[in-house]
Amino acid sequence: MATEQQSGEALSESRRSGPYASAVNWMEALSETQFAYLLLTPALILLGVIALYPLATTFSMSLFADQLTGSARLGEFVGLQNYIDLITGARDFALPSAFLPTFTTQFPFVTDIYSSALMVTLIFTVFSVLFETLIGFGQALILDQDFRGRRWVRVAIIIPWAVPIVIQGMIWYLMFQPNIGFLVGTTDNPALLNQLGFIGTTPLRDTADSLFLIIVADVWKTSAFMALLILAGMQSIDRSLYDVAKVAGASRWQQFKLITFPLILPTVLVAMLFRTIDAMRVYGIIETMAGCQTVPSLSCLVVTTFNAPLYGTSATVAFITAGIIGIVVSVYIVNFASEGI
Amino acid sequence: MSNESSGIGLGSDDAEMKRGPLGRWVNKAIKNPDRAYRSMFYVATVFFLVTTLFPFYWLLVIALTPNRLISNMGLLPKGFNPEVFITMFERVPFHLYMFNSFVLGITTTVIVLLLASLAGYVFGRLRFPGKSFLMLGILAISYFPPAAFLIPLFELFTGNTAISIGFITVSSPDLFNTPAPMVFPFSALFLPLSIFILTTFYGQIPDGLEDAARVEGTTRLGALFRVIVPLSAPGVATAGVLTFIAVYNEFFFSFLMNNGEASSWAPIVAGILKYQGQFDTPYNLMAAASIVGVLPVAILVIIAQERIVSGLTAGALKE
Amino acid sequence: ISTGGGDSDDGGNGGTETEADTDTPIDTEETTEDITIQMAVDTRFGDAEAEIQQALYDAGLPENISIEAIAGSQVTDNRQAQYQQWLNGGREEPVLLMMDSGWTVPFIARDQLQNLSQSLPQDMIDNIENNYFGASVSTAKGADGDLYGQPFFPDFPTMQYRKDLLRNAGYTDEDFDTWATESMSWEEFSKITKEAMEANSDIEYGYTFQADVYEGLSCCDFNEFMTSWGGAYFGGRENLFGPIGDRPVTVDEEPVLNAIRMVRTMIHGEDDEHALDGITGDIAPEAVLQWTEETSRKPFTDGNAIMHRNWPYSININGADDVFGEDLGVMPIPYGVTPEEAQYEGTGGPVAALGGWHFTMNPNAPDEQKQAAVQVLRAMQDEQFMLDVFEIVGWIPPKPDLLGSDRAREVPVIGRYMDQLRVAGENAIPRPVTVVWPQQSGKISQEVNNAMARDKSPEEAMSDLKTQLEQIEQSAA
Amino acid sequence: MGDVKLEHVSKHYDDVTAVDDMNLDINDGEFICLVGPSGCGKSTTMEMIAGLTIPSEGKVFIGDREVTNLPPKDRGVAMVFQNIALFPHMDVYDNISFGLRLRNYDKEEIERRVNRAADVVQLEGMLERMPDEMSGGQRQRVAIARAIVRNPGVFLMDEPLANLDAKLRVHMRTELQRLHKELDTTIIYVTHDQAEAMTMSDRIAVIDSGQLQQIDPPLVCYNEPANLFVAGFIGSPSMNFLDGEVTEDGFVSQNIDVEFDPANLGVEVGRDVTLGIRPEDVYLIEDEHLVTNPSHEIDAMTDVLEPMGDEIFVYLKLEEDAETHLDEDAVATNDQLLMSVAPDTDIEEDKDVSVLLDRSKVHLFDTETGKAISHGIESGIQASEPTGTEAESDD
Amino acid sequence: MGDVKLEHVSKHYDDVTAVDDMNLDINDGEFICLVGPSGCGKSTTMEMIAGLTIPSEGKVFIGDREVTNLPPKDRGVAMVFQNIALFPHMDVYDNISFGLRLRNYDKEEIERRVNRAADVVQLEGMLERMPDEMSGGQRQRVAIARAIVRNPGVFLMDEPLANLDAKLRVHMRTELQRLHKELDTTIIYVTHDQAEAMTMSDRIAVIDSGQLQQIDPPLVCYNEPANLFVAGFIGSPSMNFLDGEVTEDGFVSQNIDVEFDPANLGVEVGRDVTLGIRPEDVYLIEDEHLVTNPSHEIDAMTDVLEPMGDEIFVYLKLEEDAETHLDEDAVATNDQLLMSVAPDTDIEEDKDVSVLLDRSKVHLFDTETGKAISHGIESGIQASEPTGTEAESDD
Ligand SMILES: Nc1ncnc2c1ncn2[C@@H]1O[C@H](COP(=O)(O)OP(=O)(O)OP(=O)(O)O)[C@@H](O)[C@H]1O
Ligand SMILES: Nc1ncnc2c1ncn2[C@@H]1O[C@H](COP(=O)(O)OP(=O)(O)OP(=O)(O)O)[C@@H](O)[C@H]1O
Ligand SMILES: [Mg+2]
Ligand SMILES: [Mg+2]
Repeated sequence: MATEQQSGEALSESRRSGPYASAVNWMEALSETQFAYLLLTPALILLGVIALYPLATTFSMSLFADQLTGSARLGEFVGLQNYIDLITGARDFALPSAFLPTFTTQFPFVTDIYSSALMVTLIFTVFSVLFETLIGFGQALILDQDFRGRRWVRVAIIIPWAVPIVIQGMIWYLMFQPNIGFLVGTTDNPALLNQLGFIGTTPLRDTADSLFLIIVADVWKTSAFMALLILAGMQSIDRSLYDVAKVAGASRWQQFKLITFPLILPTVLVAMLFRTIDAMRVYGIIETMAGCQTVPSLSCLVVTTFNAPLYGTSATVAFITAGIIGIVVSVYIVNFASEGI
Repeated sequence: MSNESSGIGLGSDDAEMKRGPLGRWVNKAIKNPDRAYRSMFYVATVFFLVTTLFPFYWLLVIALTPNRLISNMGLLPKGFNPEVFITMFERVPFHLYMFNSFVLGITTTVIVLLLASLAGYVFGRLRFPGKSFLMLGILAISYFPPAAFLIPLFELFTGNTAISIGFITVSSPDLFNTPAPMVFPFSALFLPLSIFILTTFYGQIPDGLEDAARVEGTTRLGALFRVIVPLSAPGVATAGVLTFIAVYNEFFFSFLMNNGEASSWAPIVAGILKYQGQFDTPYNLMAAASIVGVLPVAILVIIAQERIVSGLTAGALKE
Repeated sequence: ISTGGGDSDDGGNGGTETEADTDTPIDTEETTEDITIQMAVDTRFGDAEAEIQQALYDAGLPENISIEAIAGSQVTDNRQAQYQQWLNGGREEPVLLMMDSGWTVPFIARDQLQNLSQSLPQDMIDNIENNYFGASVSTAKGADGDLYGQPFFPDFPTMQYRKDLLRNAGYTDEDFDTWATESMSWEEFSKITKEAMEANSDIEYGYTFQADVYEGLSCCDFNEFMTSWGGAYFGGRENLFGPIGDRPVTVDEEPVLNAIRMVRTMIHGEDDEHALDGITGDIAPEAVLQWTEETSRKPFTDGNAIMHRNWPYSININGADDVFGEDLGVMPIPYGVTPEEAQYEGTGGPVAALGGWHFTMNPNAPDEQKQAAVQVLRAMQDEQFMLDVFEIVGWIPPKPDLLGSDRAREVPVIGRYMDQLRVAGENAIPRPVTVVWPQQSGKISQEVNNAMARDKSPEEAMSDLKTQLEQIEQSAA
Repeated sequence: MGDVKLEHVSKHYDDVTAVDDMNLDINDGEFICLVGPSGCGKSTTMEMIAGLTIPSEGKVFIGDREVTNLPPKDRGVAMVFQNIALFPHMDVYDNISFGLRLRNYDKEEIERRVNRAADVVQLEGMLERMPDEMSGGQRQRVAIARAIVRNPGVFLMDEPLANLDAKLRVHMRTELQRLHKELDTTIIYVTHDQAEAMTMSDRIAVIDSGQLQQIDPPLVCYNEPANLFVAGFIGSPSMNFLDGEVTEDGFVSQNIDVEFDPANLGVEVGRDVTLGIRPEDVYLIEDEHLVTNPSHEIDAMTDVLEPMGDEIFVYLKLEEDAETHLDEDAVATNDQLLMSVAPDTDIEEDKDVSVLLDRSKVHLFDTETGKAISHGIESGIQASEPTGTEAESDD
Repeated sequence: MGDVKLEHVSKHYDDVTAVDDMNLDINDGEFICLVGPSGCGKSTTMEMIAGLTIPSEGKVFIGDREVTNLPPKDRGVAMVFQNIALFPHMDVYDNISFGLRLRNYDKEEIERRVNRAADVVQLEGMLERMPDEMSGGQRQRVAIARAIVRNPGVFLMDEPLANLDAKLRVHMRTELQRLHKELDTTIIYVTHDQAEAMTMSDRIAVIDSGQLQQIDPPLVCYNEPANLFVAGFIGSPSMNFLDGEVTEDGFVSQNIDVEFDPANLGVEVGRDVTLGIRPEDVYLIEDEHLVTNPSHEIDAMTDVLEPMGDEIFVYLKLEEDAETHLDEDAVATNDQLLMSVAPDTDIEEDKDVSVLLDRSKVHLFDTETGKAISHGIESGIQASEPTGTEAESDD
């Protein structure tokens, strides 16, 4: 080959000099650890300035009392008093609903499960993430197939994710608005959903009904998120593995169980992890459909107190919320660890 | 290998799909479970199509019904008012808001994909001390409700944060009404998700391919962008689409970082809310605006989907 | 870097900006240079910006001053949060802020607005104090009695009804004329509504109003019911704006309970466990519990209801020729007890909740901007300007006198109902806005809605509410 | 049970015909090797038998059942894939036991079988490794083990030993043969290793450009190739070809003539023919005593010598200025001849030598059609029809 | 420029030592074959030279420069990977031109080179195919082309021809040799094909369990293996081994004795030794005339015959009841002997025969250490030290 370019490669190598080349060489010479940290630097700087610094500031805000009059944003330094008040319920009066539930020893271990932000948030999270995952899975399985018109089906399935929350809220709000939407009727003239007992005739003022509808609305929109990610995971699987499995005698279900599923599990876990975090912070759809007063989520408390403006309380709620999410997420982390990510 | 039987499903007896009365069909279904599977597949497809598209249809119904008549709605629009799609532009320069959102979305997506690619490569393919700690730390940022960032970021971007270096005190620049106070927070807030997505995808690319690229003469970064990223196209495209859509529709931050005017880089949701009066809500205009607003995303998805759905690793390795 | 904590001197303002001087006098000389001032307004103002600017010039605004309308979000909470950040962050723009009368007070309490009493010429202040709707002015005042905002327009709800339907029930134009200025009692109202429902069996709803869990219930709909029965949240008008912690919480008193009982009767019928004697039941749909302004208006506009309580904006819609035209009747909100029978001073009678917007001034703005802003405020005090705005946007002039003017009556549709509006305005009751109102409002709407929906008995709901309100009062005392 | 039949099977890709009207009839229990140049359609044929690729035309039968459209899992085949394709998320044990677990074998049975298979492929002690912790050959052995733990009617093996060293390959070869005997299954085997094809198979199917050229027992393919392609393909190094013409006296070409009576062989005078002779059938004149039916002496000059250990390949130039083609691509290189001699032969490069051909090993082919005319001249084995089955697809 | 040196290089994985204290000194322009059993560390060695794996210990030099920690791109190596590793998202053209594009060659130059490389690997007309539209062999050829378009100092080729058919392999072999000569680059080549190793390489490096056993020219490895392992590994089928003892009379074992004078060979009486003899050095008594230095006659019985076309492998039983081991794993199978005879030999299974060994081809090894004691008995080539370079790592 290429006898004429005897020195071709050497030549081009020497041609590459100058600052760019030396930067490249410097980077290539770094150890794996150094290189890793170098590549992480941009992300860490961005996160540091835009996320860590504000969080630190907010945290310090959480150590001060609320101040409603005068030009100061915050009152006196109170240390951890805000945290103590919130956890003991002493601050519940300032919130749209109780923060933590009152625990009992009997199932379901709390009194009136809809009356506290934590329970409302957890219920929302469990059901929305569960159904989104299942439905997202189903949708991804369909999108993974080769059939005529699948590009349009794909767009159709993904498009709910593209709807702004305000509009998502409007769509469902109107659908369940007596005398406007047709999905809710009156006591005399109940609609199907009323008859089936899913919802009452004024669902958007009732915490349980609203929660149910908000979950439905969220599942509608966010399943696409799951579907997209899971689909991407499926698409990344080497198709020849299926050939092997087929010849080995695997049925479709077995192919799914033994190949597709384990191989997309990391992706699914990431998707579920972030969905869980997002669900734990649900706010927009609540605000636009039923209002924070009716369906008080943890983020609702943050935003309402923020707008009140009870900055100290708001910052404290935000940090406790993050802590609660952290606890929930650790369930995943344990799984992640076992998946070796 | 065997392109023909791609996917885990669907044999390839396309031609046989539409023939025969029910009885024959059932008979065949029993003999050929593929058939039963196929019909299940179609039922599921139709189900998902109906459930996802119905709310859109409802949106269209609302858009086409003159606002006055939006009451006691059925499944069909009351009245037919396609002019709403013109009115919506007359009332609010919606195209400008769309443009703003689009620019914000694209910029953020580019930043996020770039930074997340680097981080995803590091987390997915390198081993180094502190890795788990950093990953957990980055993840923890997304635990916080966005409101927790609002005040400090507002001050940072409106020139109210002073940084003292020795004797010199530098005040942060006033970036209110520019894209910056949106792009940076969005980038930071959506970064963790993309990092995690890309970490899993990059981690799955066989080492052999990176090796081949490096022997051919790429640097580690070169291998990342020439081989690993293209091969993770489904993951990258997905992360991109997710980020773009999230930014495109973001409102929580953006409404505080500008004064809501199209000329101040306010995004699409600000535009939609502009239709709203204090009490009166022109649902039809808002519906029309959201339909129009969703279109660019649909187009984007159509473009990106070729990447999202492209099993690329086939034929790469013998192992 | 200041983290915004600490004592009140340091402020939360990030420490870089000097304490805004909210009460220094402003040079009120006309500026001569060309100057544009930014005004944070709403979309309706924004849409009519050119016409309003012209009206301002007509009212004597020097031509070298032009306005730039920043039409913020109409979602009032968003606007509030936005202003909050802007003012807190010491932004210089916009100079003038259009503020909901419902949340001007907290801004005043946080020293975030220019003290107009101190910085405006006395004649302007006097004009506001003496000639504007008193209720409106009261929502623009600080605890010190100084004025921090200039009312731009007030808003008071009325009861709208369908004359054509009531005629079917035997009522005549004569009755309608009476009702226009002489409020009727809730007993009578419910009876008439019931009659009309029976006479018009194809009409689905009798009386429609707003009772969703939202600010509108606590500030307005329920405030009206309650006050018209002689009740109050904090014992009488004088306590509306404080003193927080030192005023009684009176939501568990009989007039308040009666108001709830009345609504329960209207919705659930006279058989309801907590029905109110004398009120005819089953005239309001359960849906009101989930309705806000627009959702409740839709059925009425659609011809599906007889009575409808709403803000004046809807008069323009419902009174349009292609809707009900002259068949739209308007009357003040009915009353529960007369003022004389009322437990607290200033309650009872045909009350109307007070809405409306003020213009306030950003104290951080540069002097020349403020100076120009004063000129704008002065032009806004011009009566012709008020009437112009009434014509352009439909915003009611802030001076009661103008409501009777010929020009006002000539305004299409709403001009027909000036008398009713004047009565409403004279009986307007502001919401009790204080710095803790945002917290209290949520609790009130929640509990009231619960009681109306029969989730709780009125007594239970109100005593729960009382506890919560007292806690909030105490916390800020 | 395990007979496999392809009837007029073709596979077209967009622009390529991978398999072209293939007819193949494999008996139950037979060991068939598919050989042919790279890209000739071997893997595609295998995939069609396995059901991974649906033929564009034609039918596939396994054990009397038409399976053309049957999914792979119902065909009772096990396959070793050319690209190995181990499951990256399973360790060796799980990879091997995959097929058994699918069929719900009980745990001990699985363990027993896996251990045995691991033993056969010499992977004991590596059962807990993940595929990416193994060498290429080890992976390939896992793939083999994954196929042989099962008990299917038909084994399909696509170059299963490509990455194994010679010793292991011989070992595996024996093991596969044992397996074949024990289980009495049909084995269809793709290999590029002539020794493998020769020693293991009952019959060899030679494929070229998607078309079956010949399917016959190994020695028949070797000794009586049906056409030029097979002759050139089977045997390594490959047969020498010389283009020439039939005259009254026999074969005449540029440098070499071989006498025979055309009538005897039933070939018309004047026909263009190609003569084929394998390197081991070319002898130095000194070794004439070893040849029962020697040809004329041929003068040549040694060119390159390739000592292989157990033999030496000698490239002979028939003309002074002949170029050396170490690679035997050109079907006929009239000026060159490859000879193999014993390793202790006294021979040097660039020396004049005399050689002769074993006439009984001379093959004649029709130059135009490539079809064999005769194998061996004097003793007169006639063209392949009587013994070999020439594939009909040859045109 | 292109000399490659490994100094005490080791590579440990968690529980495996893939390469163990390897010392390798490869001259510029040399063609080295690495051979060894599957999993012995060949690929790992290559990867360490390429810079893809960082050695756990030791240093790597390329052309006088220490490159142990240098990134691959700066080492000037091109590699054909055992697992092929085509970029699946690029068509053949882009795959082949990848390295050139990285170096900003101009378009025409790239095109010229790619076309030429495609020509060499016979992939003309397939440049627009995607990897998943190609056969296994075609993919492998793309991988070869990708390496040879470049002009590196060192070529690393890990079984580059494993999936090619015999003819193509021969062709590629020649092309690679031509390339080697033309470019004068160092080529390090892993192969399992003995013929390849024998014909192509200047030296063969034999590796076992991560340790270098011998690095010598092919014929030295073949004729003078440094130890039992090399003797058994090089040559296919492999050498026969017989365990025995040195007595006054020479070698004595269960079934075969070979006379020699221990003193002559410098080996003490009583030492346990293993005798090695290649199949082609075992002769039927009829062929005694071919052997200059024959041993005693040995009685045996033919067992299995394996006709290979150009030779026949004959398995001989030395004892009546000896089991047949067709696979030659066991280092010494004292009761069996493999012989290769000419294809036209008149021989049948299960017949008594007499055979003899060519004593000049008899190898003696120390049974315990495996080290060679002597190659050839009478003519007395002494142990390998004088000619071959035995790797020191052998213990
Ligand atoms: N990542 C790894 N983790 C653990 N062991 C490994 C890893 N990679 C390779 N090995 C082991 O190292 C040894 C050497 O592997 P290498 O790939 O170098 O073998 P090889 O000589 O190329 O074999 P083959 O001829 O089969 O390709 C093998 O035993 C293998 O199992
Ligand atoms: N998906 C495909 N699209 C287009 N052509 C293809 C495809 N798959 C295979 N081919 C072509 O079909 C022909 C036969 O391929 P096949 O894999 O059967 O060859 P093979 O005989 O197995 O070759 P090898 O010995 O190189 O593995 C080849 O020319 C190949 O390029
Ligand atoms: Mg193949
Ligand atoms: Mg290897």
